[in-house]
Amino acid sequence: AEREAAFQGRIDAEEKIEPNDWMPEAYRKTLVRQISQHAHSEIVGMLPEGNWITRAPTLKRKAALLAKVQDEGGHGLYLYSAAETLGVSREELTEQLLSGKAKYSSIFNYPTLTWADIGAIGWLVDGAAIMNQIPLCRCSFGPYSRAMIRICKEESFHQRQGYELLLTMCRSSEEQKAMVQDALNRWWWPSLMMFGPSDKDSLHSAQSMAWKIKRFTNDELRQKFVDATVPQAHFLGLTIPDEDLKLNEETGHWEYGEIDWSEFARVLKGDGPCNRQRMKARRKAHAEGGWVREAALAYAEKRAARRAAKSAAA
Amino acid sequence: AEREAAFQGRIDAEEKIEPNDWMPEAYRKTLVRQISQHAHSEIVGMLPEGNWITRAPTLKRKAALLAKVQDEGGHGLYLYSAAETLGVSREELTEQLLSGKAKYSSIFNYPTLTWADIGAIGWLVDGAAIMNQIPLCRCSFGPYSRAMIRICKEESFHQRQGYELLLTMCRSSEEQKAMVQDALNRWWWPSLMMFGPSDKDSLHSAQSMAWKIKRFTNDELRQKFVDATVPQAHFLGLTIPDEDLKLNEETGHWEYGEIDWSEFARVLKGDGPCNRQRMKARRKAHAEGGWVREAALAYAEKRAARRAAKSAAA
Amino acid sequence: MKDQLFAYVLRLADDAAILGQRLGEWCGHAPTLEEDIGLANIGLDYIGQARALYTYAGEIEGKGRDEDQLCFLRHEREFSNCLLVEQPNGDFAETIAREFFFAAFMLPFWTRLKASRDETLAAIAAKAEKEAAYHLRHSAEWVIRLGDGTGESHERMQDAVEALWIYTGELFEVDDTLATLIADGIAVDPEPIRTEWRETVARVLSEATLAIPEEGYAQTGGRSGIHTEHFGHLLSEMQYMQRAYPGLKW
Amino acid sequence: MKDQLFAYVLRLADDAAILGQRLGEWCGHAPTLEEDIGLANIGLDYIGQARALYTYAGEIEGKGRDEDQLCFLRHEREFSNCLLVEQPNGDFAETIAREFFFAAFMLPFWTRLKASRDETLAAIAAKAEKEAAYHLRHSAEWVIRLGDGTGESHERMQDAVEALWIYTGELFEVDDTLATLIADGIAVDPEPIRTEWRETVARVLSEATLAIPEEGYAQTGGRSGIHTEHFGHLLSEMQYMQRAYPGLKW
Repeated sequence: AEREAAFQGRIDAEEKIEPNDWMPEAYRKTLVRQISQHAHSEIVGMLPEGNWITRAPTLKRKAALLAKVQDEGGHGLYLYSAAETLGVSREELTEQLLSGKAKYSSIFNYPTLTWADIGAIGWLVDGAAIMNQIPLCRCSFGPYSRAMIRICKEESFHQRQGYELLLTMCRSSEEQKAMVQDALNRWWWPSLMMFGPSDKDSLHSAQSMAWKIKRFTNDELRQKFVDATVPQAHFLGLTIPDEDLKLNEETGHWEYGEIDWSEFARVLKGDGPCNRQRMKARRKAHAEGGWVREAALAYAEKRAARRAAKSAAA
Repeated sequence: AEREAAFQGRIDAEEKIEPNDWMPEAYRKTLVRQISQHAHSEIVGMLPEGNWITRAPTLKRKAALLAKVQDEGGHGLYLYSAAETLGVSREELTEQLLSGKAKYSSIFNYPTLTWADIGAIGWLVDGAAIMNQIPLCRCSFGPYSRAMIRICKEESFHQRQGYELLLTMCRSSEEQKAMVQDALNRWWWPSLMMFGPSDKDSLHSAQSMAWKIKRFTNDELRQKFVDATVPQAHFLGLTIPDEDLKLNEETGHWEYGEIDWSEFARVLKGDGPCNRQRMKARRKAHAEGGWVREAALAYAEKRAARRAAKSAAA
Repeated sequence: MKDQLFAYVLRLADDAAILGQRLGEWCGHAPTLEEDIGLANIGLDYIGQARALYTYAGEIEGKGRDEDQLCFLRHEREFSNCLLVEQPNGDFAETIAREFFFAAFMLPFWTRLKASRDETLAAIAAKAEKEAAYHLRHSAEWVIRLGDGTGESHERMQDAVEALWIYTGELFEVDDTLATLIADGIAVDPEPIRTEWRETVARVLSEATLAIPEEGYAQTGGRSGIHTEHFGHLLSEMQYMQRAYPGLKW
Repeated sequence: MKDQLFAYVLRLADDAAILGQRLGEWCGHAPTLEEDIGLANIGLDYIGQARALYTYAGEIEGKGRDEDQLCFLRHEREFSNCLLVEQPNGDFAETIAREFFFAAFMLPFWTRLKASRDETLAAIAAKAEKEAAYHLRHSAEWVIRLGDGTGESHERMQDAVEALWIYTGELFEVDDTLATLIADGIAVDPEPIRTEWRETVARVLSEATLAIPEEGYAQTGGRSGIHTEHFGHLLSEMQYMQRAYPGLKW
């Protein structure tokens, strides 16, 4: 209890907790869950966008998309590393993902149907992710906070890139603008759901706030996102698919309609449009790559043995 | 020797030899080799055309192509059945194909690169096949001769269909006509090679003629094909890719240039553009279908056992 | 009314065209020669149905679009086939499960559509009914053979049934377009087919010693052009020629 | 001369574009996260090379075609990439073998092209050389790891080497176009690279405990637009957007 108090004292003083520092087991568990979920989201998130790499309409866009998806893989790497400092291996975490035990962001269970979806993911999904992640750059756990600083920089580049892609389409032709509107119609509500359940239904929040793993509530972050995004949509000449959306002149906030939490629950439970396909793709890649990972391991062991034999002989 | 003479007598009298009739072992072997090679050609021949089923430019053409490829499968079936009357099972023959022991027509080792190739195969490849096959309708071995009658009817339909496809293209635009010319350029010489080596280099021929398995020499059939095809090419407004081609006014035959027999030998040996891909595709289909064939067998056995048990109980 | 009828005929046409396209992918690669021929046969039936239906849709629309323009020159979001038919061939068990679930619906569907007030649809239905009877028989026999075959085939068949189950509910979906046409005696109300479909499925799966999946969430979206990610790839291949060489005769 | 130079630059551009396309197919599906990133990295290098080369080709041609028109609006028979780069990804061993054979050629190729009398090509070569050095190191390490890894990986790597061997000879092909440009000091003569390529291949395969295939027939045709049947399918996917939505800005 004394240690706990000292720990909380450090947190309150905005000190960073490092892997070798003492920490409450619940703090560790919360972080492992959150960081690994975040890592899994990066990995699974490669799939919907990856779906368009072979069909990107220009070479420039193809390169940008490939680079973006590659960045996501990189984020996955940092985050798995951050989680490893807490004593869980990447293999364990991967196992949890593939067995369905661990979650990833539900947004990636929606399909990318047109090229505009690639822009919409950058603009809305990365936009929402950044809202979530900027406060995490000040997270109390050092490795996570440092990973987030790097990730946020890249995400914000992706977000601008996505928006620029949509802007180009909206200005090029009415047909493309309609594609963008269609993408917004499909991605808007799922993006709002990315912030998680409404505060009144949200678990874990109070403790995470105290630990400074979390610094804003779900609803606060969601409101920030809506306020930032609505004017951007209007600038593109698009309509947000929410009849109840209106600017509250007094608060300066955009008020939005009721979120369909039953859809959120359903997708989370596994019945989203692509949950099965995402897991199947990850499992397939893992299974088909098994012999490669085994070979790499076998080779590394052989080489180490050879070196040992050499130095023993020397 | 007496039986041999009697056998030859029946052949000379144009009687049909039936599976249960006595026949020389060499006759049986020659027929098994020829019929199975022909069957394999039908099966492998499904692949180059099958390559375009998913990309046919119209629904009508898609249906015609699918039907044609299906017909080829059907020809394979008749021919395997004809071979089975000579005491070799389809499994054995398939094994010979997949192990590379048995040959199939080398023409199917060329790739289909454009839609015009589909027409060219119908016109030239089926056209050449028919030249080979019409005399086989009078082959001395009954089951083969009857299979060929049925097959020839369908092939000649395919040939007309292929020609009509090319005619439509040639009349539709210069761009398409150029595609057709390109297809002719690539398929012409391989089609001529379909008749096999020049008479002076041809094995088996004399005996096969005596047995009335063969009724014309390779060169005779090739000449017939050239004579029939050149005017058809001209009608399409195409140029045969042979600078030496000219009509001999006296004989009425079209004289053609030297065939590149080294190419023929190379493709036969396995180094054609698609030999590896064809065998890989057949082996893959066979391997991946293994569990299906096993299941069908297991089910049939179970059902037979159940019936036997029932009738024993009754 | 014209708009609804156009949409309805287009749905049926898209179902047939897309399933025909999928079956065409098998050609030359099936587990047996007989099935190479059999799957091509079924594929041909679907392409034939698609042609008749697209042609009729084009007439209803009245803008001069023919079967090929409707099939090869519409974008992904305009296709209204159900999600079931666009699912990849997978292994032979998946192809069979897809065929079985679909045919078990389409046979009673066409039987009822023969009584449509729309004579063209009724005529198409009369022909398609016979074809669907064969499709159902063919696929049901395979479901039984594979389900009651070997351990491996049983497992694959069960997996296939479970993987595709989520797409079967869409067959019974009724939206406004459909409701209007049902009320008008033109379209078939799928609701009464549900019992028959369930019975067929239960009977065949049980003979195949397979477990019937529980009722669960029904994935939909196809009728309003929201497809699975497989669909765009199918389309890029299917439409390539008409896209790359626009406006030519073939 | 202009025609030959255009054809030459286009060949190099097509090689890079098509291999980049193939590597892009891996994204999200590689055996390890590191390789997902690594293959994407290499793919990005190729796409970058393709962009520079297509742009330059367009300038040489002088008809106003930009990189995207050259990549997305030419037909199959107009593409002049070598057959090696269009081969399907296959398993990881095949992807690695393809990369290795290609990079073992391209590294000495770019080194020599730096001395081209054509300054644009020389500049592109200087950048590409560094990239090729990494591609060769990356793929050679994997050839060794897989060849000298487990029994299964050894067998797969050997199979991959043998399957792709027939397409390596085309890298050294000299036709009239190339001969003219070599004589002019613009293009690289591939003949002298042959020894270096063979040495690299022999050294790496031998360290990988793999057998070096015998010299055999070299399949060619890519430079004159005669591709393998895989290519049309790659193209229908790669070009779909530009074909389906012509003339738009993206």
